[in-house]
Amino acid sequence: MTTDSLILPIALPLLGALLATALPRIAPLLGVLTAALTAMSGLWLTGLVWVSGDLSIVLGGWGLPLGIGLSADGLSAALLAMSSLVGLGISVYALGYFSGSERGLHFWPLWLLLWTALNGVFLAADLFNLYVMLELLGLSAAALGALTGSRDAVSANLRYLLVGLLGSITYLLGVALIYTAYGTLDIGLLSERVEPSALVSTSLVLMTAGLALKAALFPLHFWLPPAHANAPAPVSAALSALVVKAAFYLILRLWTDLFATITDAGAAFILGALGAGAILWGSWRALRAERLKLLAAYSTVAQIGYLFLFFPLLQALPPGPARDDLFAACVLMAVTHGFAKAGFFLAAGLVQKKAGHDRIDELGGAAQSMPATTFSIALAGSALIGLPPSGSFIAKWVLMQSALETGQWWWLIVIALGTLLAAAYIFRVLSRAFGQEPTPQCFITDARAEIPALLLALASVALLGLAAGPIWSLLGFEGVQI
Amino acid sequence: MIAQFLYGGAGILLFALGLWSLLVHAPLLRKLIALNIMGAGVFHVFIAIAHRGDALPPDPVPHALVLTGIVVAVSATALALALNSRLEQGENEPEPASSPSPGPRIHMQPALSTEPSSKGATHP
Amino acid sequence: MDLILLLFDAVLLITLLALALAAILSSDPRRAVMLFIAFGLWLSLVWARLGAPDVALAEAAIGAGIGGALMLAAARRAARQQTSDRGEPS
Amino acid sequence: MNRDLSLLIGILVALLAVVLLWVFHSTLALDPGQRLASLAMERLPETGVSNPVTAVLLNYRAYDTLLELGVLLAALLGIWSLGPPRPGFQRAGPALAAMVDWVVPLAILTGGYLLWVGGHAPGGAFQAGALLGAAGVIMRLAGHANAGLPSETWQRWLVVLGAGVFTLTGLLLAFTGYGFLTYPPGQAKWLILLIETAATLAIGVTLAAAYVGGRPQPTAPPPPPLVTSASAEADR
Amino acid sequence: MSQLLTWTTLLPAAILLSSLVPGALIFLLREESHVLRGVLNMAGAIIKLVLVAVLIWGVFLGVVFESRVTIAPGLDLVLHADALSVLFVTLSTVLWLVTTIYAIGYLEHSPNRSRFFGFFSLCVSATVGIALAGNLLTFVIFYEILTLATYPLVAHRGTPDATRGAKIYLAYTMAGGVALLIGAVWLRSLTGPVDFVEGGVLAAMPEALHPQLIAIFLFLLVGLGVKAALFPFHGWLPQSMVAPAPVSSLLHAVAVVKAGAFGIVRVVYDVYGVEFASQLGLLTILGIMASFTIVYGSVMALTQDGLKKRLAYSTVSQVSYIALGASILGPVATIGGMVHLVHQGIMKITLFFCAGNYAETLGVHKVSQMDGVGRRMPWTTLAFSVGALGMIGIPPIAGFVSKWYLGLGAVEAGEHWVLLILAASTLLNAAYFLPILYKAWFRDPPQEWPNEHVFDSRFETMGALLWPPVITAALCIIAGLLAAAPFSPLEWATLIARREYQP
Repeated sequence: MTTDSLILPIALPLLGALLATALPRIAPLLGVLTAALTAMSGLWLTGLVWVSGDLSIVLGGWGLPLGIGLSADGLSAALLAMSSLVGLGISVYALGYFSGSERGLHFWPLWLLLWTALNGVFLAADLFNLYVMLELLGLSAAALGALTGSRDAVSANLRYLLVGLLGSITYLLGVALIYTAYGTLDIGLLSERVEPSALVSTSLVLMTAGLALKAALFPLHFWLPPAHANAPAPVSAALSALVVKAAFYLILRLWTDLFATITDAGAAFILGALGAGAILWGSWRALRAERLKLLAAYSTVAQIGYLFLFFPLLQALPPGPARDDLFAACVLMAVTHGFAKAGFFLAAGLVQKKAGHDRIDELGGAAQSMPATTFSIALAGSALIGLPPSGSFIAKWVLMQSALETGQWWWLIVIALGTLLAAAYIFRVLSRAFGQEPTPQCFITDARAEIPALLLALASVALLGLAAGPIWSLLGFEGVQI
Repeated sequence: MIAQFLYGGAGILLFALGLWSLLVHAPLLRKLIALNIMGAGVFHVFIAIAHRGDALPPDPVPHALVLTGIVVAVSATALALALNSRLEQGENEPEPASSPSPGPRIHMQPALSTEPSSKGATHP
Repeated sequence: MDLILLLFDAVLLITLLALALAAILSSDPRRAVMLFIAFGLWLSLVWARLGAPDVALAEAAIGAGIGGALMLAAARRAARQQTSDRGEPS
Repeated sequence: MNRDLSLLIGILVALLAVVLLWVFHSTLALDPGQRLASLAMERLPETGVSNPVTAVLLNYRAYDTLLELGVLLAALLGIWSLGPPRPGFQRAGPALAAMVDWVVPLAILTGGYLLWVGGHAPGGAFQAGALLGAAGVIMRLAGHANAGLPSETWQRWLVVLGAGVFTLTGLLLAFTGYGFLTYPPGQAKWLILLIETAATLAIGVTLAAAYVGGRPQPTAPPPPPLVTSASAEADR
Repeated sequence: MSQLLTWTTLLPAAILLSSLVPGALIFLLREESHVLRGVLNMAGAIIKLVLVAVLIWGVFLGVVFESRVTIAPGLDLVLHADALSVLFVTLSTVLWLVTTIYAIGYLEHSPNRSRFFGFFSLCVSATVGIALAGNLLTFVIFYEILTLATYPLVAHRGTPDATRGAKIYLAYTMAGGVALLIGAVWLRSLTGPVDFVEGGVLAAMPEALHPQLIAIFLFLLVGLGVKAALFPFHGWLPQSMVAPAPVSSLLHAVAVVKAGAFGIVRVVYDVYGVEFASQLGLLTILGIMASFTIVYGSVMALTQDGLKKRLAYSTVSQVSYIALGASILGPVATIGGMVHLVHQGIMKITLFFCAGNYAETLGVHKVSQMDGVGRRMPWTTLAFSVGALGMIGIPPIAGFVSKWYLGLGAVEAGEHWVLLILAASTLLNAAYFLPILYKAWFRDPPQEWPNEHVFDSRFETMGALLWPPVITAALCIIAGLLAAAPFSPLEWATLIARREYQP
């Protein structure tokens, strides 16, 4: 039975995508139905991993070296659960956002293919299979991004596609070199056989460079803001919250699983430094962005920077409860950012739809007239800044604590500056909501669109803020018991 | 073994050649050709390491990988060309009024501009 | 005997790299695509030599064939674009 | 892109190439390492096909091929989502028009042969699909607006056929206890053939539709009858 | 909630939720449902008052109340009620009840009231959270939530200078929040979970860590100093006077400012321990900053013509009394500081209520316009006088008691220069309060008030606006006269000091 539960999160959305392609008239209905089923299967799998620990199977019944393995450990289960919930929220939101428009028909099949690729990436345990998944992810994301058809959207997504291809090919060269030396593609087998050598470090550099390009790490982030800002709201929510996260997940998987014995402090420091650059540059550009969605896109670049700060610290800490805490905090930060950014983009889409534009300086009326949307922007914003009631506050607390314990105190300055800059650009948006215009009579104005955004933002704040314990137990750590 | 290195080396040279062209040349078509050549280079490396001398039959697994890779590369090229043609189509007609995000066209770096080199690229 | 084989391999590879270099350096879109198609076909020849007939066939049919055709259409449009620009500067 | 910047990039890329070459050489010098070849070869009979590449493609690593069909579909959907095909479509000259009459059936026939022979000799779904696609391309060049493809609904079902059959077979096998994409020993050959046929059709239609380059138009006007060579000359 | 769900573990959480739940519900209310909103507000306030009464009785008997939620392994959200937290909880609960009545009256016809009262209840829950916080992590969490909850209240009116004031407020408190976070994380990395224990936990730290502990104290002081309006970080307080009167009265006289002062007291007594703090020389730093702020605040108050600005600067100086009390080694000074926490609260809130009344009824915003106010609004001005005299330290009003104990404690600890500071500030208080009283009582009123509203109530202004200041003025007098009575603020402060200084 467990083998089926591992394959369902991939087969269901793929089947849904195929049906949505074949029957365009009822694509929205099919889309939401498949979304519900996929979300359920994702959460069911996370439950299984919670109960019985890591799950892994080999497809085709040929045993490891030949067949392709699928595995779900704590890390992938946590991200799978996040992507299921965020995906469900996006699907319900998209039902309202695209209702009636002809573009909606194209959205659903591509969105379900993207979801398939996402679940595929989280569950894959084979390097070449990851390449195919990354390509499917990149292609469907680029196609979805260009859905609006405007000049900016098409040129931004063309550039995104080219950058994605460059990233995948570089990654593939890394895989080729690994296959040359060790003759197998399975991550599990490789992590046992790999020992430090020139080839392995070169392939690590190549694979990390390719994935960093796809994860928009600092100097290679130039393609992200225009692509995410010009996409329709549900698409940019999916891009920022999920697609970029998948590339980061892979780097984390490679650095802590496959190349655990290879990575040294210097390489990890470079990743950390690039992350710090991303935080400062992303937050600075977000502060100066004129449009709300551009601000959100640059804030994604900054948040990805935070995630990369974990690498030098993970490298410095010896395996033990402290390192488990840090790893769990990294997962918590990734999951919280997923919820918060999805909520933020969905709400921003609503504001844009209502106001007709999303120039921040003239958003007063719209923000005022939609209290629920502004409230979800506030909640999601507080999670992006990392203010207390949110999960990212706890992750930041553990991150800062480990930075001090490992003596790498300089990351603290970066985090402090990043928090202040983030507070500046989030509250620059929120201060627009306090104008003189009278607020409408009730809190929720457009239920079908506002509820998903509100729930996603709420999840990042209340749920993860006060109950982050499950992340630890999902990863199988019992945490620091002094 | 010498043949493997010879061919594999050619694949790596192709990869490097494609990378250089991608970073240097601006027009989209040349970028696409560069990307395809890089892809061909990597596939060539796979095929080279699959070759186990003329006596033994070659290793089928890299062959299957390359086959899949070729199809993936062609589909990506098709999508890129379609996006580009849509871009050119959009160039001579006025922007379709119906697009839901008619925000003022902030100064967007045209897609065909030079691909900033991967070191310290800063988006203007 | 294997000296001649080595020579043959060397010739194959040098032509391959020459074709790739030519395809990259030519500025005229149509010429570049033509050279790229030639490169694709030559690559399938090299792979046939390396004992990979399936992949050679696929590269010839898909890589050079369909990919080449798509690019050729794009190249013709790009060329017409350039002539129309140079013809009557809009 | 001024001269010296491209030179600098050239030097850096050359450096990267040298490092890669050196690393590649050092690993090959070690030992060629036990690749998967020997293992794949010895278990070939159980896969139901004798061509090792098809065995890997459709049996050992069938999951990859399934997703690769997904990639193909994603690309096509992306192309279709960008709107109708380009207006710049001229009718072809007579030479090509004449050639179409025998090249297209030949391509389809060879495609079928390749599909069948894929089981035991070089060939298979992708090559056959490519040939079908090529046939579509030639028809498009010869004047058919929709490259000989049926109406939109048909195209949508055909395009989805490949991955659909693949997934459904996999799920069926999973629920009947064998495991996702684990073929029962007996029927492996027939299942693979079924999947390959569906995949060929799907790939052929997808590649042709991709060449058309836009959403299929509802009723494409059939090309005008062949005019005499004189008037064809006139309107070139 | 892994441990037994007895009432001792549920009470602190219930107190917190008693304002959080109504707040959340009010957010969702429609704008016109005034009655329901009023009922929810009052119900929340009264329930909390009852619960706090039970809490006082329990803590007096020595019962330990603690509700602990494990957010993540090693990171616990702890609500622990000890003597010090009860003092602050009682203060904020009583004054929240009074201010809610005042706010309902004050915002009679203004828009966005659901939003206002929602954030108002959220803010009080944060204040209660700060009071009941059992460890440094919980304190930091509620400290930041307070910032989040007060920002919309300061920017409530939506006028350009309201948003500007809110922006300045945010800049200061965010920077302070980050400093506090760094200090807390640094301390946590040195000592593990930092639970507040009467008498402090850091006394046993090894010698080598002392320089780090001093640096940590500076970070914490900066973080807490922003909200406690210590000298260099007080800039936001006068700017955020643009907020409506109930906001500036509850928040800037009780909740926000007291949270900072309370934090300083917590850190000095329950984290470092007062002997260890003085050994490290931290008390002298605190003492110097506090004294300078006292004098600086009073001097600046002299120069302000705006009534609320003057009260704001007076708050800046008054709050530093608490810090001064904490910085003097000795139980009597501690009592003085603690009791001033309560006394300053009730006195300052009276003054802000009266300022709100003047603005709302007569349109009087400036001290120069206050001629003859006493005749027109005798009851309000009487309450204002009680508050003002209390601030100066005239017996029998509460202010005198705390200044007396502070002076006594200073003498006992041999810090005679503190007497100088107290005397100087008393004179300055008199200098900026007495002219107002003189103008209000002995000058004849102008022919026509700037913006007079005539309310159809028997008294000078609307009932909901009049009674709160009168009640709090009465409280000031009772706290002063019956200081020695059981359960008076003074008695409770003595209880705290006894527990802090026990061997």
